[in-house]
Amino acid sequence: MDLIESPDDAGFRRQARAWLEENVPKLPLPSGDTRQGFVAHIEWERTMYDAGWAVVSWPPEFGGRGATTSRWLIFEEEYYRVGGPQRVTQNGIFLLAPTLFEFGTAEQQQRFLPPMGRGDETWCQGWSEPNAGSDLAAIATTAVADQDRGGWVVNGQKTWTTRGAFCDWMFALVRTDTTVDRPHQGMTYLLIPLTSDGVTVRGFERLDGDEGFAEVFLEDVFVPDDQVLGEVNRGWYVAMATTTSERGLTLRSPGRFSASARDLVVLCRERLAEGRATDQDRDAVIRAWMDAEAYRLYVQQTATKMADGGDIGAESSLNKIWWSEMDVRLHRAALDLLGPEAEADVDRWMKGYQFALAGPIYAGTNEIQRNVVAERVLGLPRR
Amino acid sequence: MDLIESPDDAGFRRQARAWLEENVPKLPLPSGDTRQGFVAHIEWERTMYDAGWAVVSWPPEFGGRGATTSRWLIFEEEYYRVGGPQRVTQNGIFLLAPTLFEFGTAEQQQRFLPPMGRGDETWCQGWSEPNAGSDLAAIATTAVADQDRGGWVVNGQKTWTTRGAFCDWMFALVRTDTTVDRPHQGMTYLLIPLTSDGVTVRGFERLDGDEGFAEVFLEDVFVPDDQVLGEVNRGWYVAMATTTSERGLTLRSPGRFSASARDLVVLCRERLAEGRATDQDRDAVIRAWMDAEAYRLYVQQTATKMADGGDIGAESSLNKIWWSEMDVRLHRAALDLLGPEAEADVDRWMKGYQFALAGPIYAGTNEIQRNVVAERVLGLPRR
Amino acid sequence: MRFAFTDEQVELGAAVGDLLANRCPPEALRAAWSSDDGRIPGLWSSLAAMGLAGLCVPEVHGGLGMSVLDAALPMVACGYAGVPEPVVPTVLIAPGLLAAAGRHEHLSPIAAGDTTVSAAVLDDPWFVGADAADLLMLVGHRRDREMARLAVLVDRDRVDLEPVPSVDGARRLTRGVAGRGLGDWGEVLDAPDHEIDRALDRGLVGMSCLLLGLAERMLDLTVAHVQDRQQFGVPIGSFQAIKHHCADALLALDVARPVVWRAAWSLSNLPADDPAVAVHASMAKAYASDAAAECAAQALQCHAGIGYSTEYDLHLYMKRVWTLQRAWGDAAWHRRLVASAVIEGDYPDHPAPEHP
Amino acid sequence: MRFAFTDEQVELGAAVGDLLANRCPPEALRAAWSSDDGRIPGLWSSLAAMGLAGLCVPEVHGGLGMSVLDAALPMVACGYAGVPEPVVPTVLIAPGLLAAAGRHEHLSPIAAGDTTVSAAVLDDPWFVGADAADLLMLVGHRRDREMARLAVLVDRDRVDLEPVPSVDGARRLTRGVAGRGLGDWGEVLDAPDHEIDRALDRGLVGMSCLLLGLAERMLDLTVAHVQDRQQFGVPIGSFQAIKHHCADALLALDVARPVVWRAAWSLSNLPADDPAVAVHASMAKAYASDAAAECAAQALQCHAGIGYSTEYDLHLYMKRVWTLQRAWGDAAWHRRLVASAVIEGDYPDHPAPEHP
Repeated sequence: MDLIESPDDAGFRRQARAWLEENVPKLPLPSGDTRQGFVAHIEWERTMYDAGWAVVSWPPEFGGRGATTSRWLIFEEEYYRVGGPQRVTQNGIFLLAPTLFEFGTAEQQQRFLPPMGRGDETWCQGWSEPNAGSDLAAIATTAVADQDRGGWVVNGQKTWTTRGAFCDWMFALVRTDTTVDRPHQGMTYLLIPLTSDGVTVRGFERLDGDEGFAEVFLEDVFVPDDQVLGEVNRGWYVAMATTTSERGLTLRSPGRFSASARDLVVLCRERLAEGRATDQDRDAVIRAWMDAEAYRLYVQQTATKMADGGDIGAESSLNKIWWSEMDVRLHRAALDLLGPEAEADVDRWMKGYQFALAGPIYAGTNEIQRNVVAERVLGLPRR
Repeated sequence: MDLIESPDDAGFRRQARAWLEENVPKLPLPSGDTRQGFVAHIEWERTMYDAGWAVVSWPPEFGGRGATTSRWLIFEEEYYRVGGPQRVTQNGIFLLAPTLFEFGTAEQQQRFLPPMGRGDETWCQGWSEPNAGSDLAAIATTAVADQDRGGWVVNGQKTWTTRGAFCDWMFALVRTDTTVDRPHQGMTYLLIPLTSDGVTVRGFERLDGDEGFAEVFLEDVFVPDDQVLGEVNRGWYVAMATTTSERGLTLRSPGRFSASARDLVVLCRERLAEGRATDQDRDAVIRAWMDAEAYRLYVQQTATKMADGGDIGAESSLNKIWWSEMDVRLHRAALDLLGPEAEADVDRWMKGYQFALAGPIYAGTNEIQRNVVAERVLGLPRR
Repeated sequence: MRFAFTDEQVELGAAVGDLLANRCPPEALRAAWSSDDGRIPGLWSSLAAMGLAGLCVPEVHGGLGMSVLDAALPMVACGYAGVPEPVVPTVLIAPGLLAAAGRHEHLSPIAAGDTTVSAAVLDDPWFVGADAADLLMLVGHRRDREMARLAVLVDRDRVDLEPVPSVDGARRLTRGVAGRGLGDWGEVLDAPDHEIDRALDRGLVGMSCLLLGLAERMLDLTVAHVQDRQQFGVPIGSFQAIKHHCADALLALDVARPVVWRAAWSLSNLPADDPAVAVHASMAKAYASDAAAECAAQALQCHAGIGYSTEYDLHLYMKRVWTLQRAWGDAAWHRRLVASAVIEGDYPDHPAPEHP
Repeated sequence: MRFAFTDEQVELGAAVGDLLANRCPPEALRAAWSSDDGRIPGLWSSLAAMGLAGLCVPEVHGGLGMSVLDAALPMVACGYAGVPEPVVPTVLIAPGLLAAAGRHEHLSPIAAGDTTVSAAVLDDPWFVGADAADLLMLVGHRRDREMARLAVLVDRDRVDLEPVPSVDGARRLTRGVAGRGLGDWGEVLDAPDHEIDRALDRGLVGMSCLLLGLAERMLDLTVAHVQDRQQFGVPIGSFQAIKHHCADALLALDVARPVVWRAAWSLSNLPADDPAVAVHASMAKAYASDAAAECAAQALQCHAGIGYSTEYDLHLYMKRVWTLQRAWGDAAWHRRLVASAVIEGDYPDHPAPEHP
């Protein structure tokens, strides 16, 4: 065990810090979940990509720095420490990209990764459907082979598609074989341009009022064969790789929570100085700070395990339960500190609270995650 | 709504208070869950019965005062206010007696109620079996008709029988028809003397080390017909009346918790005076006090509903969840106040904590109760 | 001892509920979010016409002369509908306080529905709906009940009101900026401390009723949703985790109700200077805040993605809860008040005939 | 950066675990409850023979000269087995402190297993197993870390030790009654403040490891039970409520582990006067206490009636948790220490290369 950063890692941290402190926009950008803010955020992504900081964990040939998980965690810490903007490219670079690296052809990687990293092509995730939320295997959007044209014809509807109204592409799970015995079989992972004929996108509001969600209607949309990721009818298994990243490390690195916890401590100090925080507030604040710190340590342990060739697997569900519920507690502590003023803090803590409330829901509700932990980690019977 | 006691009720309270203050043993009796303590408690029950205070809600002809639920609640408040001893006759007078009043023949009532009230005959509940805990319908103890002798021959085993090693009689649920379609059918409610041939009782320790539990082995035990309570094969429905009392009011009246909460406040005051309680301790204490007070109000509302001819029904499950989990929180607050000294407070708060921990388990685990609330109060599908 | 509402009280609550089901459905509430004043056109007159505005105004001034207890179920109905009107200040806080201060001239207009009141109460940093209100009041003091009480009839000419956003689009907040002392804001009402205390307590109980109603609404939405929504081939309400979430929400709500009713009863029946009343009111606000927060949390989690959009109705009620649960003292704040009375003060530590 | 134990560390923990599985099974622990001294005959010599007693004693004094980090997994194994021996004072607290005070003469006997230590630490109102121990120490101060530190080698002739009951039958408590000042109890050790602080922190980390082991044991018992126990025709572990209870227990345990490892690492690798070490140790005790309490609560509820008897093994471990979770500062107490460092103090508020 060695918890002090190696000189090389420390150098990487300093380098990242220097660049970020220099380049991160001084004023907060408008919300990336609005049309206007999305554009501003994409510009920031380009700046990062061109300087080699957008996708540090990718190989250099695709614009990254080949950073290990440990280094990526360092970058994330530094990024959120200086208040770096929300990553609107996140679903592409953190969810699709790992799958492309694992299952994509060399041509697909060349075609899709650089513009994704640079924000020139933006991606949303097309998994959930009106009747397939927790029960993802109930996906009903179909793709039928069109051998004449060498591709697939897609029909159906996706929903809760984050930033779908602003994105160029969607990676989607669709049903290509309806005759299978088990619902997880017979699905295929497709890369679909949202500019295709037959695609209609309707943005709708999330809880905080931003147009951060979309419904995507697909009517006879043609998708060529070279936009199938992985094997036909094996889409579920291809997608699971992404799911593990999503629940596990890449969606919510500790750096984000460390930064929020620090902001909470600052808020608490202000309120204490004004005599407006109680011992109970103070305890809620330090709990949140400690929880963020515990999560950081937990993830470092996971990073070592992965570096040793281990696999996160079902433990990613524990990870997801922890960060999502911690984030709710952290923001609730802030609102309680603000007391009656919380309702008006709409751009900071109240917005953050609403965002945090999504955590126990998306990427598989925490009820499902607890089932997964009990069944796959502890071995309890599935019934 | 009228929350002030009527002059008559206030008079009843004063009368009860006067008698209790005069008669409640000044020194605590040894635990009623030990053989020696049980005897001491029975003596106390006799004293109460002879003065007409043991079973205030029973009709005068059986030694009671015909008290309404409201008055019974007043008596309970006064009883615990002066630190009245644990009621070791409880399973008889509060669980069996209501069933006897509802389903018993006049002969059975005459035969069983007075000695039960006076503690001359003590009763334990014979429901749970090694393989029938939460799943009470899995009861496997059988009773086979013996028409020659005019009764039933019982074989099987009961367990977790509270104070079974000290009691004279057991009221038990046994299977009299094994051919039924639904497991709730075909059971019969029997009154079994533990002195019968073929009965073996083995006491065993509860969590706190007292011999408060027993296993009761039944081998060809003969029970005459006049010791069947209610209809043969309808025992489940007879028993349910008792269950509702148990979960509902009679097992845990608010007075007990009001008294514990008051003791907790006293402990908190002591610790505050010594500078050994924090604001968080104080909050846990006042929460417990308020929760006990909320329970008192909740039960008063129920008492009015019952006085109006209403039925508690499945709401008794809400009641049971509340008092049982409140009692755990209340005792945990005390242990936290005591800090490192908690472990040594074995006769008071640590004993109380261990007793409280049984609350979410017995009379139907709280997991089962929450199912009942969801399904029968809110109407969610049973699946 | 009788712990139940009368048939008349239940009927009055139901009548208000029926009116609001028609006049304040989710669509109307949505419209209020984007209207100028955050209110529903004509709704206040309708409520006044059925007597709500003057419920606690003496009959001699055109009101119904009813008690806080009579007002409890109508207030719950207002909470259930998410009414975006100044019900608590107008119906519960102002009439008694104005009467105690001898300012009877406002009572008839209140009863008639012509005058509505916005009140900044206790630690409120702002007024809600000040622009649309006819009277502005400051009642209480900030953060510390031990300080001198104060009630002020605000003079708009002496205050600058700056708009402040709220997470609840129907709450139009304005922060007042004026001189240093509270008295600088307008006319200090001449009322005894205990009358101001009871006005605050009526406010707390009214707020608690709104919270109960909101909690009930969210629970109803949730129970309907989990019975309807199918996943894995069954209604999600058949999963034990969902059942237990719903049971926990109901438990919190059911326990809070009698605590709130008791406070309403005490305000209506105990002497105005009985210190127990404040304890009962604080308990009401503590339990109602916690119950509504619990129902909001379970409701959102049970609705999952479907509830996480403004296109679904849940957010209208949930966001109201987020505001009210922390207004006029959150649960922890009110528990501290109760603790002062019970642990350090002389609140009776055991039920007695003379003390409900 | 590498956050994992070495193979050697894992093996040492497993070796201690194997020995204890044989020598300290539940039956042996039960026997200890009714034995004279609450200990298991011969167990300490066996542990000493495999090196546990002298794990942190320098090699020159016959020990293994290992670090707190090396001791972590063996301590977890001791917790898992519910070992009723004075492991934490003897293995982790005393050797470093005695060495810092120049009292090397005790080190060889400790390493040899001939001397065991009972220590009253921080807010301990008593000694555990004083009669069976060879050395008695007082370390720390009561309730307030800011007061001067003090370590005392207790002179039995100057102290009356009165027995006190414990809910855990293997813990033999004795309350010491002596003169007014701590110094009256015996010989004050001459060690710098930060050495006493680190001795306390080693104690906290050792205690945290015991709690992790106990938590693990209870969770293992529970998982086995819910897979085995049938109700309603299925294993109760197939019910979602039981699954979620078990998942919550595992979550608490899994999150606590790296927090404890980090503290053990800091004690082994950071300078003895680095103030971060105390923060890490307090975090360890806070998370380990909460995790063990959570596992105890879920374990009992999942076992229901079966666990609610001393005939079943669960209580042996659960009662130990009830004692240790509140000894040497409970979770809330340690959170306050962390808060003082982070909110009011100068603990770095963001990870940096130089600070783990």
